[in-house]
Amino acid sequence: MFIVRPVAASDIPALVELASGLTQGVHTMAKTPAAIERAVEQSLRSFASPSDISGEENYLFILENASNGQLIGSAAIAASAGSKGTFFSFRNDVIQQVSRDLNISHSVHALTLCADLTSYSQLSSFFVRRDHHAQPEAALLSRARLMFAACMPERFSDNFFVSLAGYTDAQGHSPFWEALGRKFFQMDFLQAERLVEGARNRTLIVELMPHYPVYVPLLTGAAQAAMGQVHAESEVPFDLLTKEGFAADEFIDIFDGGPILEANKNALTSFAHGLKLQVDTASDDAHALHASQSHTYLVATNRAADFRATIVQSRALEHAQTVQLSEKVMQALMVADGDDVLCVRW
Amino acid sequence: MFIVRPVAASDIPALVELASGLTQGVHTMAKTPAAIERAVEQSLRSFASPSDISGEENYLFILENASNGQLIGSAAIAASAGSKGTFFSFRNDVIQQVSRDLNISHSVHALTLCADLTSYSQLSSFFVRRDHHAQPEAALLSRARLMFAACMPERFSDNFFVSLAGYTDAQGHSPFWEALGRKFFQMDFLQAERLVEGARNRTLIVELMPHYPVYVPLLTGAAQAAMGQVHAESEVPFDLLTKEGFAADEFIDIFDGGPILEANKNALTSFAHGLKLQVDTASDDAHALHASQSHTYLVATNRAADFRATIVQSRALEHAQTVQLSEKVMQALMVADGDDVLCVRW
Amino acid sequence: MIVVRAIRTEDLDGLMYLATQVGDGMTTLKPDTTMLSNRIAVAVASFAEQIPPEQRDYLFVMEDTTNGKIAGVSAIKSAVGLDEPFYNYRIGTLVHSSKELNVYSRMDTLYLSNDLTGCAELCSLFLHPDYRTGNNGKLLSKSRFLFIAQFPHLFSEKLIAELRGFQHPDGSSPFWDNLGRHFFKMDFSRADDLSSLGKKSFIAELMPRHPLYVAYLPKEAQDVIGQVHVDTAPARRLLEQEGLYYEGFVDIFDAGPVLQARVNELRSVRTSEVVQVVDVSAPAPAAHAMLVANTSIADYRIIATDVAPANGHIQLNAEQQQALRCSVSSAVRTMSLNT
Amino acid sequence: MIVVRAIRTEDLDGLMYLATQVGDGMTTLKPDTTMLSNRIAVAVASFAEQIPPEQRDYLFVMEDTTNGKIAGVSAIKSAVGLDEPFYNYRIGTLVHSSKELNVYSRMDTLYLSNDLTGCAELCSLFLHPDYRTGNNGKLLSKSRFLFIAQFPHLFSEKLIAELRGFQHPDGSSPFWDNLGRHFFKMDFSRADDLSSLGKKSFIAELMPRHPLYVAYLPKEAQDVIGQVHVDTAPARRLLEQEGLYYEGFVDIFDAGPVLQARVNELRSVRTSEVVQVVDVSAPAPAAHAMLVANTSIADYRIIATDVAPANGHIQLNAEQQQALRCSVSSAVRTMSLNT
Repeated sequence: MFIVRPVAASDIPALVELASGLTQGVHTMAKTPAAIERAVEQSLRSFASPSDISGEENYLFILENASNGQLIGSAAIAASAGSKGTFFSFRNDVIQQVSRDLNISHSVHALTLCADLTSYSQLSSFFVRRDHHAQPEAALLSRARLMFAACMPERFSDNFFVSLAGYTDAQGHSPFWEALGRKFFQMDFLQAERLVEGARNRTLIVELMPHYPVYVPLLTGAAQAAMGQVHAESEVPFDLLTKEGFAADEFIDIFDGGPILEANKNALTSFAHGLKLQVDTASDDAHALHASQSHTYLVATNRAADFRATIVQSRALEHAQTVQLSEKVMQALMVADGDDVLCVRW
Repeated sequence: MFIVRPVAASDIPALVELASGLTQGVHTMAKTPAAIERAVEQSLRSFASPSDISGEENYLFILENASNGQLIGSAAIAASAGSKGTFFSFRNDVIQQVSRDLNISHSVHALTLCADLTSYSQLSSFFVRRDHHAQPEAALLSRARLMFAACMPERFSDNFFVSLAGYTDAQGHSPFWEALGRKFFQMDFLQAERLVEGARNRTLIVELMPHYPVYVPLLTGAAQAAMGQVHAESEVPFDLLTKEGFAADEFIDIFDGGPILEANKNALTSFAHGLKLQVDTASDDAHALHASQSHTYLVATNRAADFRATIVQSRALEHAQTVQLSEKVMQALMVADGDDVLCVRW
Repeated sequence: MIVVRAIRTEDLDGLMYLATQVGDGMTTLKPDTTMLSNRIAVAVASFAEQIPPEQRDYLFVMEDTTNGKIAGVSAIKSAVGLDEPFYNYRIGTLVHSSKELNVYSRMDTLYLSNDLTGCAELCSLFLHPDYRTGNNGKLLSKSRFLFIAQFPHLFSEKLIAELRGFQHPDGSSPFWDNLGRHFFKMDFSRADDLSSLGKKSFIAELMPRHPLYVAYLPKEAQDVIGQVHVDTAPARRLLEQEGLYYEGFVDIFDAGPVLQARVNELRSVRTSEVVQVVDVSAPAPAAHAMLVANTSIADYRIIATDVAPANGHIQLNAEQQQALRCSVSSAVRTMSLNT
Repeated sequence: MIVVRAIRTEDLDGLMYLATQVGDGMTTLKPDTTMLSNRIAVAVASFAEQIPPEQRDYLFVMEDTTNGKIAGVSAIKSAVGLDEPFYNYRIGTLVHSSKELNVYSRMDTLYLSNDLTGCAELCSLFLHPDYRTGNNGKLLSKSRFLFIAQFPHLFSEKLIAELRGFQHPDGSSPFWDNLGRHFFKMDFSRADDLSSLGKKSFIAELMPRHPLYVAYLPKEAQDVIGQVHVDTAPARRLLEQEGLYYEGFVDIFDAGPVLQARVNELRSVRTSEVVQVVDVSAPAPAAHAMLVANTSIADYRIIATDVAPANGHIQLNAEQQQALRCSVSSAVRTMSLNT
């Protein structure tokens, strides 16, 4: 059984080990032991914070194999991308060029440094060990954050986004960075990412990045091709999030040009199709569900402290008042008969 | 009984008479006899055009009192706002200003000349005689255009907008124009409106209007106050359109700063809650509908040529397959038993 | 004798013949009788001071008095950009610096501007190949500077000259190919043709309006900003001798430099002198090449000759006095031909 | 005798006393011992040519040799904007025209720019009230121009001076009140204070970055663009005499003008001369007020005196030679004090 739960201080060694295997510049999760410690401490404070404040919180979740305690992955969600500054991205604008006398009218794309996403809630730090890619537990990890948000909407914005790593070559070079960021930062992509620790909400960005629209036709072909391209290692979260209801279109990352997926909460499955049900201890025959009647559901507890989520098989719940859970699952989720849970079909 | 139908050449004298009473600069409908003739001719061509082309068409509808043939009002919808150029508006952008060292971070609003609405379908030319304001027939006229679009979506964009007249004082002065347009056009608001004939899709706009964002704090207080303010005479269509699902937020008019309402078709009642039903001749007892069971519906024919729409009383149609119409209504709509009609509750 | 003088109505045929010899690339001197006679009419009215100063177009012709031939032409337009917008890119500087990262980037930027609106412009210089000898080229070009020195009140504060930008031998422009072409999808020669047809401002409407960092352009395009066409290098040096300099304005098509000067900084304004004509009496001890012009606007005339003004006087022979329509004790303005 | 000379380490006390007399409004001369001794150290290294030219800060003091008092100070900073961005608004022109409507609008625009990055700057001029007599003020200010004329290779192409902009008697600035304040919500004196604390570039970060049409501003703000504070008008005239001029750059706070000049256009560079010192032998026939400076960078010294160089020689008495640390047959550079 796989469980998603808030990170604990005791997870730090396992997270450090996990981070040691990460590709530079691709993942948004903390990589140095010090950064990991800070992230864990912030998450502990966030889960413990009163429910009516939305701001600095950044919640870090762990995917764990409950049978052996192994840490399989991590994922985070921040209440507000701009809690420590202004979140910058490039907005893909269209500028209309018109000349009546030459009878020419056409559109030019231009990238504008903008702060439009500052107040959005931000998903980040998604990582799952390779042998669990494309498994239900990867979906559980990605979605558990949103189920948490769906249970506690007062802690989050109505809009969500996630910035996924953009295209880099085998040497870690980003063609988008070469055409843009390098000219202002005067350093390599990976060096810049290390220096800013992956952040997009720091003042140095407005100090260094261009304030005027960047005309896309003036970028190199390689940079244009990289715009909105997701890094191979981020295809798993890209697919999961797209299925969830996120869409990439208007914004891209200012460093590597990677896609920024965004959605209003009403477009997200966890919000729009989540079912709030009461727990009911499963009778024996519930276990004998015929395969054709059995569906995979993600179940999450309706509480911030000791939040838990897992995967269960159940009959269709669309018109149900309760969800039948086995004792084992109830123990894992730390719920009792009559407790509220949120169920979303996988 | 009130009927909405496509304009006919024979309506020109009545339209000229109607236009003579219009307040300058407030209504988007054609005002000179020549302009009215052109608009009617264009509408005739549009209704007669093949159904699979969306572009130059501009459909002009007439609200008529069927009992005496009096012309009560008019309203239009264009397939594409930019069919004759690029449709310009001001987009209300937010620019984030950040200084870490001064610990200041705030947003500044700026108006950017943009062509974002060019491919949208545009509602315009709404006018109803004063004694019919706030009556169901005003709603019929406004909505009939959208019901027409809902019946023939292939002729329209997925997005719609309408630009409503902004605030002007009793002398026809626009404080927004005084602070902006006048500086570039060097003439009065009404003179400019006359010269461009209310158009927002002409090259002279890009020739004269500012190409850089206009910082809102630099506008006069009166101009800022006028931004997004609807002219008193446009409150009727404003209310009707807001109820329909249109929202004003992102765009304003480049001349008078009036609100531009926009919506995706899925947000509009005529699209989202329109019922396609078959006509059934009403039996006598249908007329004896008890008031509590009687609802007001707008009914439109599902055809471009000889399009008709009117108001009927009916029992709730939400789960019906057919709509019962009296013979009189059927004659007015020129439909027979079994014909498709679109019904939308008022 | 070679004299440069204010154009007259009867010079149309001579100017027309000259225009047929120009070839491509000079937008203001096309062999079009209507266009040229209109231009002469404006020029005649300009020298006659019958039109407002900012509308004037002073056209000078070089005449070979031995045969009456028109050997060359040059012009000063009083003010550019008053009929339709006059566009340039201006090179500016933006500094991006972050103390935190210890990064300091000083970036050149291109601003689409009409900053030179209202400046006087040197233009339409052409000398017939048969007369490209001696000091004729210098006389023809520099005649305009002495004119300005004589009538400085007629000119706005600034004087400019647009110079043809760098091109490859095949006629392509690295600047255009890497900037303009992205916004027009036409090649340089086509854009240049449209420009010749007076459509330059229409093209400018399509150029990107937001400031551009030069660093966005490939190196080959950056390298030619402010560089002249190889054939134009001598003209550039000549204008620079007279006090014009490059201050970061370039052509929007080919990035050729616009040279500029404030009128009161021109060498002619600073160093030319008014002296009195005397008959030739003795060989001048230190004669050197000088420009000598009369002080009439309506019949402005100028020659180049070896002479040495001294004590406020200048020795001119009868032929020279005749060429300048002046006589003993007339005032003339002089300046050394070379710096 | 009054002499202006390169500052020395032992001038700290004198400079400190002077700084206490300055009052508000001069950001570069605060009575702060650490700051001043740091600045003197840089200046001493500058005159000793021990640091790269672009890092130099030449500080001149006026000494009353009769009592050793430091009576005034002036400076030339070699290059601005290399440590942190140096911001100005540049006035540009944009033309909007429509043939169809027969409308032609020529609009002034404000561009936030760092265009003056790297220019040398005249700054930190202060003369003690007790010494505001005779030619002292001119000597103190103009000493810098003769220094530049002597060592032009040390200066970048352009020289600038920022002048205080227009203020109402109550200290408010119509330009700030109608522009900057909208973006900061602080009044001018507070912004000015922050600027004094070296926070000007941080404030600039908050100014609107997109080009602004001047026409957006109310008339009272438009009217003061490029206008100096009433107390600064004499300083402006003095700089203009030396060849500086207003070319459309203004301060981002109060729109005070930045005067500028290309170094080789300065009056001092154009007209100053090097002559040989001789002892006083006969009364000079047409003596007039002149600046006389030695040619040493390490111990640069300059005086103002009535004198008349002739035939490449200048008569200086023993006291003057001593003041300039020169002797008979030394070369000195001279320029008339007034134009």
